Amino acid sequence: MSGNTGTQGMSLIVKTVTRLTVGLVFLYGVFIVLNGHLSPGGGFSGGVIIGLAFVNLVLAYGRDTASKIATAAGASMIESLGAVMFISIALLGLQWGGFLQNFLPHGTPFHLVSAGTLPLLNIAICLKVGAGMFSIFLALIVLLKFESEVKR
Amino acid sequence: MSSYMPYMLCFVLFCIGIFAVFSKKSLIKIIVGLAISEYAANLFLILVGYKMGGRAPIFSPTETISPDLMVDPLPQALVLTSIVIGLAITAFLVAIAMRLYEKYGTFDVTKIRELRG
Amino acid sequence: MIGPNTLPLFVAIPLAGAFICPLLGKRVKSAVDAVGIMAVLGVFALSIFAVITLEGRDYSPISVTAGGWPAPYGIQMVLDGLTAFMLVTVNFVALLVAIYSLSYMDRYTSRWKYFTLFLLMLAGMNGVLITGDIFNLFVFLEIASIASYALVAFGTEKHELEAAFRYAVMGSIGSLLILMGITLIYSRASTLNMAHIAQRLQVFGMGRTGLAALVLFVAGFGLKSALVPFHAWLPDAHPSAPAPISAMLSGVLIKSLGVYALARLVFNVLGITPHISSALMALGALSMVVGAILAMNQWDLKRLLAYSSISQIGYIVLGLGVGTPLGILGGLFHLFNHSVFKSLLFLDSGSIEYSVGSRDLREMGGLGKRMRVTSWTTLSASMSISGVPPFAGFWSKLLIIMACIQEKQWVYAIVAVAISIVTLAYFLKVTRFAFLGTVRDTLRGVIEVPAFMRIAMVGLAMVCILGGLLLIPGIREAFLGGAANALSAGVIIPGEMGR
Amino acid sequence: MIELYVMLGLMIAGAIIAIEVRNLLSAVITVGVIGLGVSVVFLLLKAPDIALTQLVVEIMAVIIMIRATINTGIASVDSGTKRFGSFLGLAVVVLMCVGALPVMQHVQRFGHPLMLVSSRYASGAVARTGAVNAVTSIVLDFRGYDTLGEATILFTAVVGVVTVLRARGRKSEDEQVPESEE
Repeated sequence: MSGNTGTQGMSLIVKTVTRLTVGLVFLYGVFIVLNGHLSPGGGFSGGVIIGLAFVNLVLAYGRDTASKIATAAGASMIESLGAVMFISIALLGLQWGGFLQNFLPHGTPFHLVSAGTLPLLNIAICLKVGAGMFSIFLALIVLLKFESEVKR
Repeated sequence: MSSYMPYMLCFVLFCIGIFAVFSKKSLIKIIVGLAISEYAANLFLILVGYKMGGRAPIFSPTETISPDLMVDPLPQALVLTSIVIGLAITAFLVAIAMRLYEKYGTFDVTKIRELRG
Repeated sequence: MIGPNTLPLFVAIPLAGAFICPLLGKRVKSAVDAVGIMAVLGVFALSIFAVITLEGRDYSPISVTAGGWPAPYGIQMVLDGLTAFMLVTVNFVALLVAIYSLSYMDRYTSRWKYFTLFLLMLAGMNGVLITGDIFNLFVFLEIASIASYALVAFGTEKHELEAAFRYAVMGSIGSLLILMGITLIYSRASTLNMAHIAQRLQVFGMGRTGLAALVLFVAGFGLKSALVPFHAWLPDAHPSAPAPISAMLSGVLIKSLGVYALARLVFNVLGITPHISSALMALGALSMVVGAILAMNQWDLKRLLAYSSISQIGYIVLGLGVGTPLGILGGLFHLFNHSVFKSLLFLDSGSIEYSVGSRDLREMGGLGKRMRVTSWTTLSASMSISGVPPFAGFWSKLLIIMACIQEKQWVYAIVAVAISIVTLAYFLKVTRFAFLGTVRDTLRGVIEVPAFMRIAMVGLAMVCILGGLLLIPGIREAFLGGAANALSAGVIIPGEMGR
Repeated sequence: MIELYVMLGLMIAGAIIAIEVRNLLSAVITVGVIGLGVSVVFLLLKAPDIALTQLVVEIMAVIIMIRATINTGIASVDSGTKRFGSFLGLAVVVLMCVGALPVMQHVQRFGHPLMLVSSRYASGAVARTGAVNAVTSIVLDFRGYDTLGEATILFTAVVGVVTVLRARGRKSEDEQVPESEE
């Protein structure tokens, strides 16, 4: 934040660097989530990385320009989508046994599509954690706008 | 001697965090103290699960690792959960600290209590 | 009716409600009320069925593991006598408080956030009650705590934010102590399932790690249930919360997160020893005395009720600390009674604040004629809490005092009787200043509270008056007896919980 | 494991600095450094999953904490210590250390965990859940119910933060009836 009301975001250098890197950060987050059951990482860390990609966007470009891409309503929608996805996979498990039964076939180890419902649960957790982080950050930013009105 | 030294150092970190929470006036310092003791509690959980000369609990396609060489995976699963709990608590406390600053104009707990009347 | 697979519904129904509320909340206002009430009603009906089913199979526990893995590897959910008893208490009070807040929360903005957090707190409490795994207990304890921190700060006024901050800091220190205790237990027993921990600690003995874990649990859960050395947060947090929330906090939250979890770990997992029971009795008596003394000279009605909560929690811990089946029965019965009449008293203070606008006893007077329902319900609750014979509170305090006498604990018995008289004194003060006396001119226009609030208050008052019937031999085995046996059965054997 | 002790020593020094430094912003940055130290120690203890999660979550925590300190107009300087508070804090810390010393010797020897239950997690992970990463198989399959609780905690924190940060808690007298939603 360059200390002023922060709507225009940071200096030009930061903006160009962000423009180049935010796609890579997002891609890295998606990689971590999808390979959660093969390599370290998983829904939690991948989700936070994706959340940080959006936070990076908001910090660099300021809240107004970034809100074309990522709005608070969109974030809470994705979060509810992640929650519903997790709960439905859990309740679907009731059909084949326990509450959170892993009912899909396990596939062959070391392959991307293996370990039954684990990748799907990873994706659900990623949506929830990433969108949750981002909406906490947006809620804190909104207060800044509110505060500047209070000061004037 | 070295059989419990890491536990003691981790416990000292926990005590520093708790001391800060009790003794500091500024809200931000209280949040900092709480974050430190959360890091120490998570670290203590992982220290309990470490096996000397063990391997990370992930199988690799190239070489076959025997499972009993692996470090204890259960505390790692628990710490994954308690790290995010720590973040949730920190985010909530920061939100309240900012609202208190906006209402009282200071981060100082003692001034806030006097103004409350 | 309650099969193993319906056990997760105790958590799934409030969670589903909590996830639906934000989706509906912005568009359809009345839908949020419907979802909230439906979810709490569903869980309350389920808990009634739980007691009936358990009574049918004479209290052998029903258990299920999430994910279908056998007990020590998956997380086990268990329904035994004590769990069913706590579920009925928690969900009954939650239902009536939800009905009360339908009209009380018109004074606050963003209603759907209130009902989302309310359902999340309920899901956390139900999760703590049915789990058989200590780390899972920590996770659901954290859900209920974070939701209650946010609800205390719901009105975003100056004093509420400051009280919520202190409550959140003290609460998370308690959670950290509990987490350290769980780590020590895991390093000793290397499993997280409560039944298997109990079995391993019997075989390997508690050792210093087990004792340290017990001390950490007493400190952590003591912080959550506001026992005296750790009570600093309660007198600020409860009065500044909205009335239905302080009713939930004082009524059920400090009991299910604090006293229930402590009793479950001390009696069923770590095993009660004379040292532990004398320590618990000392803590209970200390809380009783300090709570009552501090409550004497309070003029703010809700602060007086908050201090009296600390004192009554002392009764419960004293009852459980005695350790004999009679003491445990008295402690649990007082826990049920206290949930009912303390939440009723907080709802009454909310109604007075709703129509009179102030909580200070000196500014009230003569409300008896104006607010008929509120005054009668407050009277019945005050009589019940101070142990006046026909009311429920008398029987539970009597059981605790008899248990103390049986165990030759003369000091604690005398203290219990004395504190009961002090409680009667400061509740007479409340009735005299609030309801008797001449109506002040400023209070001419005072009217009774809306219908929903009256229904909730009358519902709780009925249980205050008829609570004594629970002790009749016919009904006692069904409800209280099952819970007391579950605790006094001592350390649980995996086989018995594993079915 | 000498590097473990070096890291722990540095983190304790960092913790003391974070507590005593005057400027709030540098206190928050020092906590960020300690978080990185914790992440490195997790790597040393063979927990890559947790190191990655700790690193990323700690960056988020530092961003949030910095957010609270920079926009306060006055130079955000620490406001000292409470006299009674530091006495109470010292008493609690001394009590805990006196209690902890005899206990820590009896905790399971460092580096030799009793892996009664989790030995089956490690060996059974591939066979039973198909996941190669034992930690993910525990988090999502063996103990998936915990992760459901975990996702709910984050959801509670989001609703809690949004509730605390809304502009007006109570409705003013005049607009009782219309539901003013912001």
